Amino acid sequence: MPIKSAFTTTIDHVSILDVNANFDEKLGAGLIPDGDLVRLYEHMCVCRHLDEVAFKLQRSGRMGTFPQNMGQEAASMGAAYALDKTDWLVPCYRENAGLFWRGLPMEMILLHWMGDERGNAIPRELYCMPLAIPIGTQLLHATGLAWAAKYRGEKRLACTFFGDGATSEGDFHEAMNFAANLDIPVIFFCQNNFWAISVPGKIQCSAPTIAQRAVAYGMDTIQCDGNDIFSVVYCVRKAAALAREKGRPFFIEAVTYRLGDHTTADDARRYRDQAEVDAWKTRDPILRIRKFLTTRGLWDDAKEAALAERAQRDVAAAVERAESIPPPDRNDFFNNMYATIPPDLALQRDTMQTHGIGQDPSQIEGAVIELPAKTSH
Amino acid sequence: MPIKSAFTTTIDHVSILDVNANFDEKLGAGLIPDGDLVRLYEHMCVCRHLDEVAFKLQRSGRMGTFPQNMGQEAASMGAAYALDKTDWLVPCYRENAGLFWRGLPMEMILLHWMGDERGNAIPRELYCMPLAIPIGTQLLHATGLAWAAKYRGEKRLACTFFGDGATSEGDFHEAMNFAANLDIPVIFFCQNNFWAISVPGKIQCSAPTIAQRAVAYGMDTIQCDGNDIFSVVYCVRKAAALAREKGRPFFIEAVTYRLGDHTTADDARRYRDQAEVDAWKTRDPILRIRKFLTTRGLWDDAKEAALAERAQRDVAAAVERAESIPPPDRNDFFNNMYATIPPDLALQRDTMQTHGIGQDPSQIEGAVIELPAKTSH
Amino acid sequence: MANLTLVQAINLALIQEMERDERVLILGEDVGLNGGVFRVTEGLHKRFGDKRVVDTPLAESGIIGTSIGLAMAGLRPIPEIQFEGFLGPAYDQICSHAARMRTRTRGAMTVPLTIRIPVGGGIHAPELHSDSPETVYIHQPGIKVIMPSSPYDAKGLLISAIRDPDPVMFFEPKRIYRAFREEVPEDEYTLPLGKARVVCEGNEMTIVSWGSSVVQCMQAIERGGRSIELIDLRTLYPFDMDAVEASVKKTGRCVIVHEAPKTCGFGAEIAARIMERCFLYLESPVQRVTGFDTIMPYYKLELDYMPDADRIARAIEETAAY
Amino acid sequence: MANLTLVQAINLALIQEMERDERVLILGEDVGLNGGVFRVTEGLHKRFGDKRVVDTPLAESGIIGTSIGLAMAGLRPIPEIQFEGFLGPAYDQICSHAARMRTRTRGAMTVPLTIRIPVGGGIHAPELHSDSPETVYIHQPGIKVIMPSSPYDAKGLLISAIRDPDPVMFFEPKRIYRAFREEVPEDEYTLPLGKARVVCEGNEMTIVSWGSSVVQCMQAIERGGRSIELIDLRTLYPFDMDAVEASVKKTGRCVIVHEAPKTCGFGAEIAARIMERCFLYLESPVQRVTGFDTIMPYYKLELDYMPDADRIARAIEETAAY
Ligand SMILES: Cc1ncc(C[n+]2csc(CCOP(=O)(O)OP(=O)(O)O)c2C)c(N)n1
Ligand SMILES: Cc1ncc(C[n+]2csc(CCOP(=O)(O)OP(=O)(O)O)c2C)c(N)n1
Ligand SMILES: [Mg+2]
Ligand SMILES: [Mg+2]
Repeated sequence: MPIKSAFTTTIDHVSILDVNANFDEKLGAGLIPDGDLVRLYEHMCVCRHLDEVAFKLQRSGRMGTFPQNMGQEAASMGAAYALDKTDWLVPCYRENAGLFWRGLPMEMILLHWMGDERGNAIPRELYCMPLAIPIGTQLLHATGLAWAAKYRGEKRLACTFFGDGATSEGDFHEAMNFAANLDIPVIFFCQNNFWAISVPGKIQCSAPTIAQRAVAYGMDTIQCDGNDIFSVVYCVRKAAALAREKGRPFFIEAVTYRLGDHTTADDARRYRDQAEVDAWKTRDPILRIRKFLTTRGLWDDAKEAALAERAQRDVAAAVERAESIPPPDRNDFFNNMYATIPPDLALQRDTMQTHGIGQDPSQIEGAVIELPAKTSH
Repeated sequence: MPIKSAFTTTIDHVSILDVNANFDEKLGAGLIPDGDLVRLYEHMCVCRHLDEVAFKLQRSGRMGTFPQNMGQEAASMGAAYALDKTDWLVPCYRENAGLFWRGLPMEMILLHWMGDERGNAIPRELYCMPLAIPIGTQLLHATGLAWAAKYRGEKRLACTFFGDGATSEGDFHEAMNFAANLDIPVIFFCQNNFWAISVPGKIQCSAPTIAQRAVAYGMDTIQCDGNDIFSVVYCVRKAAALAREKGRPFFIEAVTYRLGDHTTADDARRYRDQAEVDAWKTRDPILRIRKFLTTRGLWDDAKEAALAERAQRDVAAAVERAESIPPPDRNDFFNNMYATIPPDLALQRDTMQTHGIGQDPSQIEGAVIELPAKTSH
Repeated sequence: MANLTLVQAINLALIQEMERDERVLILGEDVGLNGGVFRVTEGLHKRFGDKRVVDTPLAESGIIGTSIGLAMAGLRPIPEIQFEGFLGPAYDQICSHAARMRTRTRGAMTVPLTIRIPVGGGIHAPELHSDSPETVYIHQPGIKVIMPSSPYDAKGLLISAIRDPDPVMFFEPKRIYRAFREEVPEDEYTLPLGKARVVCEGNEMTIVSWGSSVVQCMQAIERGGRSIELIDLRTLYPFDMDAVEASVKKTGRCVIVHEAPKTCGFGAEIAARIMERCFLYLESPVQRVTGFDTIMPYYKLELDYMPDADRIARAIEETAAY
Repeated sequence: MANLTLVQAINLALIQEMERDERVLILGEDVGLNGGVFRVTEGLHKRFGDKRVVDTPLAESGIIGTSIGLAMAGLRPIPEIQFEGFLGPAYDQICSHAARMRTRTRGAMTVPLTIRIPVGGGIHAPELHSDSPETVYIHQPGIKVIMPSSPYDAKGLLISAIRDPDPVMFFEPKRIYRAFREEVPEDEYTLPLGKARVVCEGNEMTIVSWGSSVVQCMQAIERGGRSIELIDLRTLYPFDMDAVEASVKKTGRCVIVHEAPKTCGFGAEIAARIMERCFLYLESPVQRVTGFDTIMPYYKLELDYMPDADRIARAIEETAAY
């Protein structure tokens, strides 16, 4: 047989609570208990409100660049919900919802974007890595963290989040390949929001799905409606089971959409149609879940009003905590370079000088030099 | 439909002249005219003989590390044969056969491994890039070369060669992804020889095929028997047609085997079974083609003897040319850094010094310093 | 003449070179419709179309690696790396290939490539958007490195870079992208690579700097009281040691200012060369006012990290008093 | 005591640390059954098994990136990069992550990682197998950099590196992997990072070097006639400037020797520091004997590129005559 088939595959797409809020009982029943669903909904709304507040903080000069999460809340929150509290979450920067569900204080995210490293000093017991700025790099860290768990015989896995753009980076490939070939229990969770700043998804991946990236590694893979928290939970549970039982990695493409600008430094009107955005607004994960809850009698306007008030209060309190932290100490950026500061670096810190004479004024003949104190800022 | 199929695919494997020298007339007839096949066979044998001679040169200290091509001759030669003379060949270091078919003088390969850059000064009209040492990096160059052809409206394509190990590098991924998404006519030709030095193929790719790497990019892909020159020619023709007509890239996994050590610096007995090697010896592409030619009455012992003699003569002449080239000029490695040498670098060249005083002896009081001349080597 | 910012001057240079030479094309992340995150390529996509202004996948090694191929085939690619902090993934293609192709092939293959990279701190950006990695590429033989500090220089140097037959890294100090305007000729012009600019003359002391630090040096000098010669190197490799030598032989004292960390920063090389060439003329050790040997802190503290007029003024006084 | 080569001393250090600490694991290309292409990990796979000696995919960014994850989780990975020329793809993970994680997280996450890398020329290897990129990593804050020049130092420094709570790059000069043997204690011992070794004492001139160049310096010194103090830095960051300062204040003259290219090589930093600290003691400019500002040529010419005893001896004489 001169031409035979060497390989065949097929990839599933999962949708449980669809765009019209139709619910598939077969897959969806019992997936998320009512009480949890309400709490998830509440968290999503708080996260959405933080986006609005952060936007204003940036515009009024109280914060630097901020990437809104708007429209993508179901994806990371569903994942965080479906995982154990001691599984590693290894985020990019559009997973606030999931991180908050895990327990990361909101002010840490604010601090990060206010240009303060203390926003990254995440308590170990949260098993969250800090936001990753260089795209795609964190996938390898997740792979290493999960490998360490396997090495120690723990059942812990790592779930790492990234965008469609990240799947173009070499590090994406290397992480997927390490995990697949060395049997490392990582969940690779792609938030395909169709844009990487202004670059459309087809420039990152012209294949019909991003899910098929995983075929390259012989890795299990699935595509789901990322704006449907039920689908997300379904897929992540499946992935986690495989990871925990077989030590195998899993790839999930969660199809979603970035409703806001890339960041506050971006103006998406330059490159995408309003019609596209409007279409996606009808698929907003928050609307969908609210409709579902309402239909089931689990939610009403009074609860919504109370939630809005609570969201305002909680976010305002977080902003207050982030803004009232004392300014960082200049010594901090010296003292955290190494476990023990090398003598030369300590000298730089103590003198705040790099020039040889400034570090050792005894070399100068005559009087000590008086200069206006460093301009404060 | 909560679970539907998002994607399905299947990958072909092609074999025309199989291990037992059975020939599939349907695919194979007319693929390679008899006269060409004889010439291809002769070239393969010469290339194999060069391997033996190079090995001895290395062992006797007349050459540095050398990677033998033994067992893989059909793959690169078949590709070079199926392409136009003005398509770019962008090799790794196990494609001597293909490069020689294109017309690269054998002594250039020898010079390269004798530690002489002049072995890389390939005449432009050969459309060959020099051997690439850092694994996987050349795939991007091939993509750029093919992109330039497209930019200019030329029908030229690029074919780049690499091993199974190379498919683990980030640059592999980025090159495949650029070519697929930006519609660049590159043929990615993987010589899967099952080993990357001592690391077995499953550590590089645990999926059933390497061909499925291309599924990640929505790229056309095929697997073939790389020890069967007919399969190789069949696949490369198919790929070239797609590239030239649609401007699309194509991936080919040529399944082959490295019969020798990784290089002369390696001892493969440390990590692989002799039984495996012996099994592959029976699939040697040279034996297979010889059997085929003999059956068809195109070859006989007399021709074989004449060829052996010619191979010896040709290779000996190439060695002679490589060894009789005058030693490189020390100035060469300065003069080729930039189109115009910067003054400071010219000073380094002219003085052969980096120390300030040595570059400007006028600074020294007293007599000129006399030292034994540089030890020659 | 037009009164332009640094961004506008670079934009103009790109337009003129693309008009002039069909072989010039631009590629990178968000360089197309969006005009680049700093709007340096604004309007180019509209003017020159998809073929010559290309949004690529998000992959820096890919951007540089394919650019090397484009360049070897005879085109003149101008890839953009969005921020200097994302040069990392492209390091290998730059240093193992772009820098080596000519010498590796003894001239048979060349890489006429101009990589544009916004560089440096001071704009309250997130992590890895404020670094100064130029030294790494100055140390790598085979590359030319440029960092202009003014619109006029930027235009002339960029045009020279694009026409240069070898790979050039063109660092654009983002802090001064729009900080001030300058008269820039509307016609195309080139400036020689490897020639410094004497920003102001003086005979008491020499200051050597480049990029946005030059502005900080000016501020320190303007505080007055001393006759100081400020040299803006502009090209960091090859660098104009003759200009530095001539000045230091005149002044006998020198301060070097840069944002990159001190240890193994380019300032060390300049200092070492001054010692080699001007040993008997030096009245005090060459001083370096630089970033510290730490990671550039997040933006709340970035101004504590960057050399500013205060620190430079102090070094001037100390050097004078030595 | 055992009489060991550099390779054997490193191999012994690895075995002892793996015996001592379950958290130590080795990963890289060909480190397993094959024992590494230089046989540095010979026997380790057999002794410690698949779990602790891991052959990885051929991907340097992957090797370092996953090692960072392993280290953050509390293990002590020792990745090997097969040759210094293949550090390129790992540059970003080293400089953007390993070096920054502690400060980025204000100490919440740390990266106790030791990267082993054969380095340097002189073994007639192919392209990109003979480079000296140490400066790039000395310039990068957040990493410690080591390059031993003897079996005894190698063992003690490697053990210290593995136990160090921060990322360390451990460069192994491949030219002297098997060039000579030295008495090395069989028991484990550590040597402090950041302390130089005075190889021989003298008062006429100081020579500062590291790695396999130290051997070339010894040969130059052995030609005799002068009282020379040779300092082997051993640790390149943090580096022992106190030792250099003390010596140069005594001798008044200094030559620095390294294989890496001159411009922005680590020699520049040492020279600049000497000027800062010993200005009034210097009787001649500090000289640098280094690789040229070119790509390391293919091996037919590599010995013309590398500083050898002849070039060093000449610099000594010139410096003395200044
Ligand atoms: C290595 C690297 N290159 C470039 C950037 C600049 N950049 C920041 S976000 C972004 C787009 C990311 O797109 P995607 O991965 O789809 O995530 P999304 O923002 O859509 O969530 C780019 C190019 C970066 N941060 N890191
Ligand atoms: C970037 C890089 N890493 C490591 C090496 C060292 N090395 C040389 S060949 C090789 C194995 C290559 O395997 P493969 O790609 O399968 O090609 P093959 O040798 O089998 O033809 C390795 C690891 C290298 N040359 N480049
Ligand atoms: Mg996206
Ligand atoms: Mg192979």
